[in-house]
This record gives sequence, structure tokens and C-alpha cells, in this order.
Amino acid sequence: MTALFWLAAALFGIGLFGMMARRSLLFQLLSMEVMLAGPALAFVAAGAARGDAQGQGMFVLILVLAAAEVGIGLSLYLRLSRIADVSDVDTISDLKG
Amino acid sequence: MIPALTVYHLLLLVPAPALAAFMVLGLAPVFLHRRLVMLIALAGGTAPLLAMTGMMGLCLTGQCRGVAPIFTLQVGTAIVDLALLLDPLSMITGMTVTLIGACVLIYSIDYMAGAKTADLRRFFALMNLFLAAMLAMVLAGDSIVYFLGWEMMGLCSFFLIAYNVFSDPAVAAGRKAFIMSRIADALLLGGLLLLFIAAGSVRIDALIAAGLALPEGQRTVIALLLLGGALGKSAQLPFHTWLPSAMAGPTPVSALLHSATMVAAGAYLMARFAPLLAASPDVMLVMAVGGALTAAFGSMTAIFQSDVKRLLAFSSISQIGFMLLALGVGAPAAAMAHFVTHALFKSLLFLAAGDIAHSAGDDTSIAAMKGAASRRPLAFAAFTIGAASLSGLPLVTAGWWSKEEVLDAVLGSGGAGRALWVLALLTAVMTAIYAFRPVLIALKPGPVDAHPHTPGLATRIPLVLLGFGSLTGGLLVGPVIRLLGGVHPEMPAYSVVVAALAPLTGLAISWQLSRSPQLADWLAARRLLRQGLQIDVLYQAWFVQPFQRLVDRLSGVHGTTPDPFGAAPVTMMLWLKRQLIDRFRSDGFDSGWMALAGTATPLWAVARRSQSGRARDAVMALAGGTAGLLLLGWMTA
Amino acid sequence: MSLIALILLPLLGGVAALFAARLGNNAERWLSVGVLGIGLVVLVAACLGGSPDPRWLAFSRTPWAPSLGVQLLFAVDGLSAAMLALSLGLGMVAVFTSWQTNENSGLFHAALLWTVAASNGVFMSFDLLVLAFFWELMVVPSFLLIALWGHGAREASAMKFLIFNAVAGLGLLGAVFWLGASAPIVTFDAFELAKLARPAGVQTWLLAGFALAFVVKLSVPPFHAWLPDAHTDAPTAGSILLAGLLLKTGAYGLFRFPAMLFPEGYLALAPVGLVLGSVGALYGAVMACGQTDAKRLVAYTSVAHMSIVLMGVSGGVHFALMGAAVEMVGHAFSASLLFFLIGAVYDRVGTRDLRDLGGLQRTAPRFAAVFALGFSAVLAMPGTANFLGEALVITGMFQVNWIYAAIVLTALVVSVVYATRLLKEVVFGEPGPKPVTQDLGSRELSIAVVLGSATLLFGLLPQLLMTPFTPAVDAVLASLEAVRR
Amino acid sequence: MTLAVLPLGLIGLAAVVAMLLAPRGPAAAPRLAAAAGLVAAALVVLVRLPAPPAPIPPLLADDGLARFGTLVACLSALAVLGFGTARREGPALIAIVALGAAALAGAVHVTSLLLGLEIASLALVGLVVLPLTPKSLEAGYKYLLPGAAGSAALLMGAGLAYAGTGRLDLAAFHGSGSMAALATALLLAGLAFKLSLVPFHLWAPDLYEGAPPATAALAGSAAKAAVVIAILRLDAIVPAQPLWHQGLALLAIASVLLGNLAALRQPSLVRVIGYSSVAHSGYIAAMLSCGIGAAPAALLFYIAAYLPALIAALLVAASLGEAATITSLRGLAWRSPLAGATLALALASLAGLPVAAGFLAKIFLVGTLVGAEAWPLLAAVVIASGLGLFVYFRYFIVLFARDGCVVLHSPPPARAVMAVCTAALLVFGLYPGPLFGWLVLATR
Repeated sequence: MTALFWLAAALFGIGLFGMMARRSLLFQLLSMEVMLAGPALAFVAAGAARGDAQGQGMFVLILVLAAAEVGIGLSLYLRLSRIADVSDVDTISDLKG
Repeated sequence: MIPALTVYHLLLLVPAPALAAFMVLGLAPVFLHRRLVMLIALAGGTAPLLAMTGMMGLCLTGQCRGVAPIFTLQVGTAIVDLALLLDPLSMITGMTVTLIGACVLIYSIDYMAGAKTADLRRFFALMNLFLAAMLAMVLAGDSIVYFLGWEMMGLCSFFLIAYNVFSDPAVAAGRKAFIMSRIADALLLGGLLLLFIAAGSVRIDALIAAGLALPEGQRTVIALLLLGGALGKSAQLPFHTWLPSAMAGPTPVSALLHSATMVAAGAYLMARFAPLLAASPDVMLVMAVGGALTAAFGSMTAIFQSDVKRLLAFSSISQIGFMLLALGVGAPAAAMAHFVTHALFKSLLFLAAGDIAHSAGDDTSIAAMKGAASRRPLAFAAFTIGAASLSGLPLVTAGWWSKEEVLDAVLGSGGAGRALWVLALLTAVMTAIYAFRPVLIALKPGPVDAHPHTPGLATRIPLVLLGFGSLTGGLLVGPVIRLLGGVHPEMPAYSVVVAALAPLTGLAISWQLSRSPQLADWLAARRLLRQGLQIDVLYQAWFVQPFQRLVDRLSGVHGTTPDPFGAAPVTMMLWLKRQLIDRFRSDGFDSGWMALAGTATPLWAVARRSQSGRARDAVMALAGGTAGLLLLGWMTA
Repeated sequence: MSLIALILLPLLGGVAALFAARLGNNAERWLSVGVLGIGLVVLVAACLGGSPDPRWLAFSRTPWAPSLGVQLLFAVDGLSAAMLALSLGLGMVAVFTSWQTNENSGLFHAALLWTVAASNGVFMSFDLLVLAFFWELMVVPSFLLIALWGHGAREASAMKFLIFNAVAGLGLLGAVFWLGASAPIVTFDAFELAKLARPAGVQTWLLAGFALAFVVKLSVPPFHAWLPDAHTDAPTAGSILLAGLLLKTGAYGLFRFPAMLFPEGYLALAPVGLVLGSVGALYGAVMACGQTDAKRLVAYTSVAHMSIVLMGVSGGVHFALMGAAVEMVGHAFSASLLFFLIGAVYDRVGTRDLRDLGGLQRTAPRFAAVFALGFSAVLAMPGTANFLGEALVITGMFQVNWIYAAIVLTALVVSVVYATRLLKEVVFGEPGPKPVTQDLGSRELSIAVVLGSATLLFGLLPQLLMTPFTPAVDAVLASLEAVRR
Repeated sequence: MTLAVLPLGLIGLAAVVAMLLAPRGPAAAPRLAAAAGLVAAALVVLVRLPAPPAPIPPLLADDGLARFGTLVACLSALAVLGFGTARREGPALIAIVALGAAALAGAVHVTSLLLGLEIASLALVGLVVLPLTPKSLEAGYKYLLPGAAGSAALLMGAGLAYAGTGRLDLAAFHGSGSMAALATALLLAGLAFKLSLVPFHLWAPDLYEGAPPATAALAGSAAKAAVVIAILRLDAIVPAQPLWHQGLALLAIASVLLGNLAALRQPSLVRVIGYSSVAHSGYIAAMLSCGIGAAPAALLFYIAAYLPALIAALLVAASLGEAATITSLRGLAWRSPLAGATLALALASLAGLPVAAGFLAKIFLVGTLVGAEAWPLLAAVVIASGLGLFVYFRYFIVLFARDGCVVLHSPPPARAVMAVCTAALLVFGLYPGPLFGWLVLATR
């Protein structure tokens, strides 16, 4: 059971690292999804270990959250692609200082 | 709070008319015609005499001791109850004051005819206020009304002496009189308040009773304070210098205030507190010796005077010295008798001298009196009667009887009495000398009247009245002493004879003096003696100049106030600033703080750069933060 | 509730006066007089209205910020009622004296009313923080009065007045905060704080803080340096308020709070008060003799009279305290009368230098008569309230120590010297280079008569003052008695 | 029980109606609908104040904190409506953010906590992006991405806590041992991001600059207040781990210092307000780190004092449009007195100067720190306030300069909100008695 938690932690870490490492906006959204998968797995594993359905419920909630985030992320992606080079997120940094 | 009315409340009617006249003349903002002013003044001046005679009637018919309470007030533990008092002493003094007051006011109607209406109004207002104040003091049953009258007299004397506001000597004389009498008032106030603390009430009889109950030491101090107050007001030796200079005021003022009534207030005070003083023998001795010395000094200095008013002023000082001598040896009755007769003949002398001076173009020097006998026969006759009564020609004049009483009392008092008696006799001789000098000079032929105008009825009535009083006053002396409870001591025959010879020898010497011119020149040369042993100059040097120097040093000669004491905190602050703040050169501190502030800018630059604006950096910061927290959680679990 | 009106009324009146000035024809003057008149009516109604606590004529407590322990605690007894009446009355007199047009008179009347409002606050409040607040507030409008409408070196003297009083105010603030902080419960209510026992040493230091502020406001040497300058350069109305009102707040403070809050401290510092007062009485009198500026002379007389009040207050016996209270009222009237008259001369002649004045007796007899009234008041002539006050103080001093009584008597004598000098220079003698031509107008005469007759009224009928003051005096004596045993 | 959820229902209804009216109907309709719903919700809360708590067992509590949170959410949303957003969809989104904030304020269960947070955040992203300008899109993205990371961290924490204790209400974080500590750390990270505490603060200045001032006001007021209340609830339950207080203290010190430091020489008013929101979150975190759970009245007073100042300042910035820089603000007080006075008072309150409510808030802050003897925290607060004085006074003085050109025009509702905020600041500053009394009553 602890192996599953380590897997969840790994997913979370990979997602976080992906966000930091990749410059392209799409990949950042992708790694966001991976990151959210971590806690989902953790909840399912915990629910299974305890044998009650609350873990499953939380999993569904996290899915909904992930979907909403990606939805908004993609629409932003479309808007930004018109006005900036979406492949390199670092160029979108007018607001600073 | 207003107690039930008794017959003695009529006492309120005595000072009331004079006060009312003052109110109308002094304060009413309405225009008054000249004649109306005189009428009101006359009414205010004479009405108290009528009221007082009513009171005298009441007194003579037996109920002579009565108190009329005005109102009472509770102050902490003490009770303050103001009241007027009728007793033989206050009746006699009241009668004298109202009589002299009436005569002088009648006289001044004519004497002040030359003044402008506004000044006239002011003069009569103040004269009436004085009369009200003096009567308030005389009839006071408690120390507050007493002191109110006492101080108000001082105020009126200041304003009346300085009546002629344009002559600086008059104003200066007024200031000197007021300051010196204020010193006396301070001493008296101290004494009265000490008694008030002991008695817990302000009634004079309660004060005396409490005074007697006090221990010896405290009682002596209080008696000395009261004596100081009396000496100051009556211009006795230490405080006498203000009276001669007070002659700068108009003659009616000198006649009423500075001879008959106000200056005798000191004697009245001593008589009022006689039981208290009797209980402290050493103070009595001081008073007696002081009185005798003042009498001698006054009469001696009077001989050398060149101005008739100053001569009469010194004569008043000496005669009141007699009264205090009598009080000192324990004969208040004799003193008060002498007070009555002195008031009569001294005011007569002043009024006569005033009229004579008028005829000589307002020159009051004795030399100007030459030929007065022919110019103003009535005034001259009055002056002569007055002089005779002053020197106490035996049997014929009132002065003789009262002075005789005083001399007998002094002789009979044993102990130092004998020596004082001899001194008193010598003074009597000198009194006769200076009394008759102006008379003899007036007999000599002199210039004709500058503007021949026969004195009006208003001048003649008082002169006649007072002349009659000065002659027949002696008859009053007996009943007055009996009324005041004084006992007539049996004296050996030689004392009466010697007392009779003294004025005659004085007259003879005076005759001799007026005859030989070189003696007259010798007399005029004695400047030192004329200025009363220059005690006045002494005071100026010892007290006034040092005070003036202190004032000038403190407040700067031309008024720009260095105010050293006030400037002390300001200079201290400035010194502190120099020592502390300047030492830390401002840039020392300042640069310290600015350096600290300076570090903020590079830090700000670092903070600004951290805000790179890149999304990835935001996530990295978040990751770093989470990692940090996880680490912290792990360590502290 | 009506007690707060005594502060709000003049405060808002001041604001209204600012705008009323634009309406013209003396609108703001009648407004100020109206406001002060209503204030008097409210005061009388409050005093007659009775209060729950028999000790006070009127009592009101409204919480302001309970978390910080601050409340509007107002209590009025005989003494404070007299002071409030004085404050409102003299405010009216000040308004009447400056009836001629002076520039931006709106702000002038606002400053006047605000000074009255602040001093009303001081006379009524028993919450120490509120007291300290009004104490500091009082300085600002009077600073304006001197700085904007004064004459001569007005900025400098206004600044000196401000610095002296503000710095002294810090003493009071420090003591109040220390007191509040050291109290177990969070409150600044004077009655509660009075109940808490404190070691004598702390009490002495606390009283030193309080006393510093009160003594500087009372202008007792060596803290008096601001008074002569402030008076010389203040407008007449300013001088009247300054002399009649601000000095009294210092005296009132010394009378009320030391004995109530720090009885042991009071007994420890009383000799200091007596010595300071005696030095001040003599120093003020002697300085007055040397002045050539009339207003400066009267200012120094105020220094002398206030030092005598200080001696009375630190006497600690019934007579001395009663004398101090009566002297406070008497001096307010006599000083205001003299300042008013000298102001009137200054308006006519343009100078206050004694060497240029004189000859009033001939040119303005009415002036001379009223001046004589003022002269006899400053002289403490019996029959005036001043004499009553000083005689009571002297009686008290005899019970304390006869030397102090001797000093006050000497001051009484020296008072004749400067009083007669003032009279000689202004009234007697030949008219100066610029003679006073026109006599007192009816308005001015009525003001002078009102002030003069007030002095005489309280001098001849002392029970009008003494009976209302007795509870205040007994309270002080009671708190001292409890400690003396 | 149903009455407790009524306010949420009303706000939700307002959001739906506003969305329906957005495409068609008169221009002002959506704003009026949203405003009506919010006012109704606020009135219901006020009416139910004396009523006893009626919680919805697992998810929402109906205690004093929840009511205060709902009230603050409704009032700030109403104030933001007064800004007058150009786009027609604005009011609906504003209502949704208020709904999220109200839910978060009442959350006692992980799911309602999560839902409240996410509803508010995502709606906020929408609001930030609304003007569709490059700046707003960038700001929106830079808020969305780290936001997602933060939520993920929070969820991971919740998961670990659930694994450890098997419970999903807030008590889940109560356990001891390394697993619970890690869970609490992740939870703290997620919440710290929402409060914009350093180092999770990088989105705040950009959002305040990029987004329209109305959105920034909403983010700074409604969202932040709800998160603080959530932390308050957690603080009452989760004191076991030392990490919680020490973590908060460290974050507080960092954000207080950096917040004021970074704002020192800022030319743009909105960025200064951004940094000041970071700093004030730091001050709030400082109070939270002293274990204020027992007497939250002081903290709630701090919020009540901070919100009107923030909204007023941003309102003036909104009225000035793009040119809200230090040069354009010169002499504002003389040319448009109301705006000038409002901004001046707001700056004074943010700096903690005596007349405005900020002064008393700062007194309570210092009082709490002194009470808890947190000396390093006190030192940091004092230094930060010193720096803060310089920051705010730079703008304060400029307001009263004599010269100046920009004329400001603000629509009547904005002027009304300005007046209300100024009045609130003055009343809370000079007469705090009744407010403080009600807060103590509410949180007993």
C-alpha cells in the first residue's frame, strides 16, 4: 500500500517538474494533469486500504477539478497563441519588476 | 440669614448718607449741575451728624451698649458675622468725626469754589466716601467691617492727596502716603487674622477675649502687630514721613483727614483693643515711650517749619504722640478726651490757615501770613484761639483740660511715668513756642489782600463753631472721661501749677523769638531740623533707592525685560542644546540613519529582480516553498 | 447628557462662525454670543437638574472606547460650575470687546469659541485621558489667536506660548499614561484610580508630572516666561481669555487632582509649592514695578496673584484652599477688566508704553473712574474678591507657617507700588503726546461696569462664592485627612 | 438547517440569472440582478445573526465566522460591482466568486474547502482574463498555472491526511507523526498560495497590475478573507504540529519584509497595492502564528479595517484608468477632493496612522504579538511598518502637491462606494466600540 503512495508522490513530483522544465504552454498544461493525477491515486489507494467509498468520491472530484483547469488552460492557450509565441512561455513576461 | 431688626440697626443710617452721596457723585454716569453737586455733597456730609446725635441720645439714656448684626456666614469651622456696635467709645469718636466732617464740608463748599465741576464732583465724592469709611470703621463691631473702613480711608487719602492730578509732587505724596499706610495695614491685617484664627469668630469682643486667652509670647506679637498698624496710620515716629508731604493736598483734606480724624484712627484702634494691650505690659511701655518721643520730636521739628501747613502737620504728629502716651500708661479715657479736643482745635487751625492762605494768593508759608490779622480778622482770631487751645493755655482753652488729664495720667502711672511726665512738659513748652509763632508773625503789618473778597457765610460758620468748641470743649472732657469709665487721679497741687506754667513760658519764648530778627534767621538756617532730622531722606536712601535699583536690574532700565528668572529655563534649554545636540554633529546621527535607509535600495533591487514575471519561476517558487515546508514538517514531526 | 452640550455647543458654534462670517453685518459675532448664552443656560439647567450622586451638581458618564478604557466622564460641583460660568461669561466679554471689524473675523470667533470649548472640557472631565486631550487642545486655538491677530512680535510670543505649554502638557500625558498602565484594570477614570493605593515615591513622581503641566499653565516663576510675551502681543480678546480662563485651568487642575489622586505625593510636594509660590509672589510683584508696557505690567501682576493661588492650593488647610478658589474668580474679573481697559486705550492711542500715556482724568473722566475700580481690584482693596481671596490665603498661611503669611503680606504692600504707578502713568498727569480723545463708548462702559461690579459683588457678598465652593474644599481636605492620620 | 444554506442559494441564483441576462437584455440588467442577489443574501445573514447556529453537518458550519465571512464576501462583491466592469459577463463571475468565498468561509470538510477554493479561483481567473488584453491574459495564465499547482499540493496533503486518519473533515489534519506533518505542510503550502504569502506571492503583483482593478479588489478582499477564516478554523483544530505555527511565522516574516521592501520605489499605484496586499497577508499570518484561534476578534477587526482601505484605493486607481502612477496622482486632493481624500485616508489606514482604522488594527496586531512574546516577529513588523510608512507617504505627499493635471471622472456608484469606504475607515478608527463589541460577541 505504501508503494502506491510512493507512486502517487512520484506522479505529483513528475507533474511539478514538468511544469517547471518544459517551455511550451501545452506541455505545461499536460504536466498539470499529471500532477493532479498524483492526489487522485493517493485518495483511491487510501480509500481502498480503508475499504470505504470516500476515496472514490474524492477521486471523482479531482477529475472534475482537472477537467475544469484544463478547459480554462486550453482556452487561454488559444487566446495567447494569437498574440504571443506560445511555444516559449518565458516570452510572455511583460508584467514584471 | 438677615437677623431680626433692633433699634441699634439705626447705626446703619450713620454712614449710609455719605455712601449714598459717593454713589451719586462718583459713579452715576449722569450729568449733574454744579449747584446740585454741592447740595448732594452737603447733604451727604451733614446727615451723618444728625443720625449720630440720635444715637448719642440713645446712648445717654442708658442703653449705650448694643450690637446690630448684619449677616453671618459659615467658613469651615469659623463663623463670620458682621455687625455694627454702639458703645461709649464709638459714640464719642463718631460724634467727633461727624461734627468735624460736617464743618469741613461746609467750609470746603466755599473753599473749593474755584474748581471745575468735574473735579469738584470727584473731590466731594471722595470726601463723602472717606466719611463713610471712617464712620464704618468707628462703628464696626467686627474686624472685617473695621478693616474695610480702615483700608478705604487709606485709598481715599491717596486719591484726595493726589486730587490735583497735574502736580507731580502731589501725586508722589499720595503714593508715599498710600504705600506707608499700606505697610501699616499689612501689620494690622496680620494681627487681626492671627486673632481670627485664635477666636474662630470676627467679633471684636470675641477677638479680645481669645487674645487674652493666648499664651504670653503670642499675645505680645499680636499686640506689637496692632501697635505697628496704629503707628503707621497715625504717622507716629517710624512711619511719620508721609504726613508732612501729604500737606500737598487741598486744605479741607488736610483739615479733615490729616489732622482730626484719619490720623487719630491709630489711637482709636489702641483704645478699642485697650484690654488686650493692657494684658501685655511691655507693649504698653513701648507705646508710651514711642508716644512721648514722637510728641517731643514732632513739636521740636514744628518749631523750625517755614510752612504753616507743615507746621500743623508736625503738630498733629506730636499731639497724637500725646494720645498714644496716655494710652501707653493705661488711660484710654484721657487719650480719647484729648482726641476730641485735638480734633476741634486742629481742624480749626487748618481751616483758619487755609482762609488766610487764600487771602495771600494760596501761599501757605508763614512769612506770607504777615498782616493776616488785618486782612482776615475772623480767620486770624480763629487761628489764635486754635493756637491757644493747642498749647493749652490754662483754664480758658479745651486743650488745657484734656492735656492736663493726660499729664496727670502719665504722672500717676508710676515707674517710668515721672520721666515721661518731664518729657511731656518739655513738649508742652515747645508746643506753645511753635503754636504762637505764626500768630505773632500774623500780627506784624503786611501787604493788603491781593483780591479783597470777604469770605462767605460757609467759611465763617465752621470757624465760629469750632472756635466756640475749642474754648468750651474743656467742659466735655469731664463727662467724656466718666462715660469711658476713666478714673480722675488725685494729683499733687504742684503738678497742676507746673502744667499751667509750661504753655506760658512757651508763649514768652515765642514772643522773644518773633521780636529778635537774628534769632529768626538762626531759626531759618536750621535746615536739618526743619526736614525732621532728614529721616525722610534716610528712608529714601535705605529703602526706596535699593528697591528701585533691584527693579531696574530685574526688569531692565528702559523696560526691555531681561527677566532673569523667567529667562532661566529658556537659557538652560539653549545651553543643553549646545552641550548635547551640537556635540553629536548632526551628520553623525543623520548619516547613520541615512546609511541604514540606503541599504534598503539594493535590497529593493534584489526584490524587484525576483519578480521576473515568468510563470515558470512562479511555479518554481511554489515548489521551493512546498519543499521547504515539507522539510520543516519532517524535522519537527 | 446636557454636559456634553457644553463642549459640543461652542465647538460646533466655532465651525458655524467660520461660515457665518460670510453673511456679513456681524452675523458671526451674534452667533458666538448666542452660542455662549445658550451654553450658560444649559449650565444652569444642568446644575439645577440635580444628579444621582449628591456630591456633584451634575454628573454624566458616556462610554467612548471601552476597550481602551476611555469614557466621557463629566462631573460638575460648585467649583467647576463657577469656572464654567466664568469661561462662558468671559467668552462673551471677549466677543464684545472685539466688536470692531478685524480681518477674517470668522476664524477669530471660531478660535475664541474653540478655546472656550476646550477649557470647558478641562473643567468638567474626570477621565484623565480626556482631560489630557482637552488640555493639549486648549493650546492650539489660543496659539492661533495670538499668532494671527496679535501685534508686535506675535509669532515669536505665540511660538513661546505653544512650546512652553505643549512641553508641559507632555508631563501630564506621561503621568496619565503611567497611571493608566500601572492600574490593574484598563481605565482612566479618575474616581477609580483614586481608590487604588500607590507607594508614596510613585505618587510623588506622578504628581510632579501633573504639577509641571498645571504650574506652567499657572505661570508661576520660573515657568512664567511665556505669559508676559503672550499677553503683550495678544489681541485684547486674547488677553482676556488668556488671563481669565487659561490661568484658571492650571489653578483648577492643582486644586482638584493632586489631593484626589496622590495624597501622599501632595503632602511631599506641598512645601515645594509653597516655596515656589512665595518666590513667585514677590518676584512677580517686583517685576511689575519695573515694566514700561502697561499690558506687560498687568501680566506680571497675574504672575504674582497666581503664585499666591499656588500657595493657597499647596497650603492644605481649609482657609488656604477656600482663599485660592476665591482668588481664582476674583483675579479673573480684575485682570480681564484691566486688560480690557488697556486694550481700549491701545485701540484709541496705538501705544501701551506708560511713558506716552496719561491725562485720562481730564480727557476721559468715565475711563478714569472705571480704571480706579480696576486699580482697587488689582490692589486687593477690601470689598473686592481679590482681597477676600488673599486674606483667606494669609489666614491659611498663618496656620501653616507665619513666614509664608509675612511674604504674602509683603506682596500685598508691593502691589500698592505697581498699582499706583500704573494709575499715575495712565490716569494722572498731563496727557501724553497722543492723548485719548474720545471717552468710553456705551458698549465698552457696560463691559467694564459688568466686570468691575462682579469683583465688588463677590467681594461684598462672599457667601455667593464660598457656599458653592465648600463641598470641593471639603473633598480635598477629606482625602488629605485620610492620609495625614 | 435550510436557512443556513439560504445565503449561498441566493448568491448562486443571482449568478445564474446574471449569466442568463448577459447576452441579451439591457446593459445594466446583469449588474442589477447580481446586486439584488447579493443584497438579499447579506440581509438574510444580518437577520439570522441572533439566531442559534444551524450547521449542515458534514460540510458547512453556520457559526459566527461563517456569517462574518459571508457578510464580507457579499459586501465586497457589491462594492466591486460599483466599479462598473465594462464587459457584460463581469457581474455573473463576481457573484460566482462571492459564492465560492461564502462556501469557503463555512467549510468544515475537505470537499467543501476544496470546492469553495476552486470555485473562487477559477471564477477569478475568468474575471482577470475578461478584458482580453495581452496584460490580462498573461496575468490570468500566471495565476492559473501556479494556482493549479497549489491546489494539487493541497489535495495531496488532504490525501495523505485521509490515508493517515481515515477522516475527511478538518480534524483529519489533527494526527501526529511524520505522515500528518507532511499532510499539514502541503495544506499550508496550498493555503499560503491563496493568501499570496512569500514565496508563493509571485502572482499577486502581476495580477493587481494586469487585471482590471475591480478583479484585484475582489481577489484581495472576498477571497482572502474567506481563506483567512478557513485557516482560523484549521488553527483551532490543528495546533498539534509545531510546523503549523512556525511555518506561519516564517512565511509572515518573509512576506512582511519583502512586501514592503519591493514596494519602496514602485511608480505604479496598483503594483504598490499588490505588494501591500502581500505585506498585509504577512501581518495577518503573524497574528495567526500567535495562536489567535482563542480570541479571533482582533484578527477579524484587522480584516474589517483592511478591506475598506484596499477597495477604496483600488477604486481610485480604477477611476484613474491606465495612468494610476505617482506622477499622474499629483495634486489629486485639490482637483477632485472626494477621490483625493479617500485615497489619502486609505493610504493612512494601510500605513497605520492614527486617524483611520488602520491605527487601531496595528495596535491590536502589536498587542497580540506582545501578548504572545513573539519578539522576532515583532521586530520584523516594526521594520516593515517603518518601510511601509515611506512607501505610503510618498504617495500621500504627492496627493497634496499644488500642481497636477489629470482630471478624474468616476461614475456615481463609484463615488458612493468611495464615500462608504471613507466613512467606514473613519468610524472604525474613531469609534471602534460597537464594531469590536459585535465581533467579540460573534466569535464567542
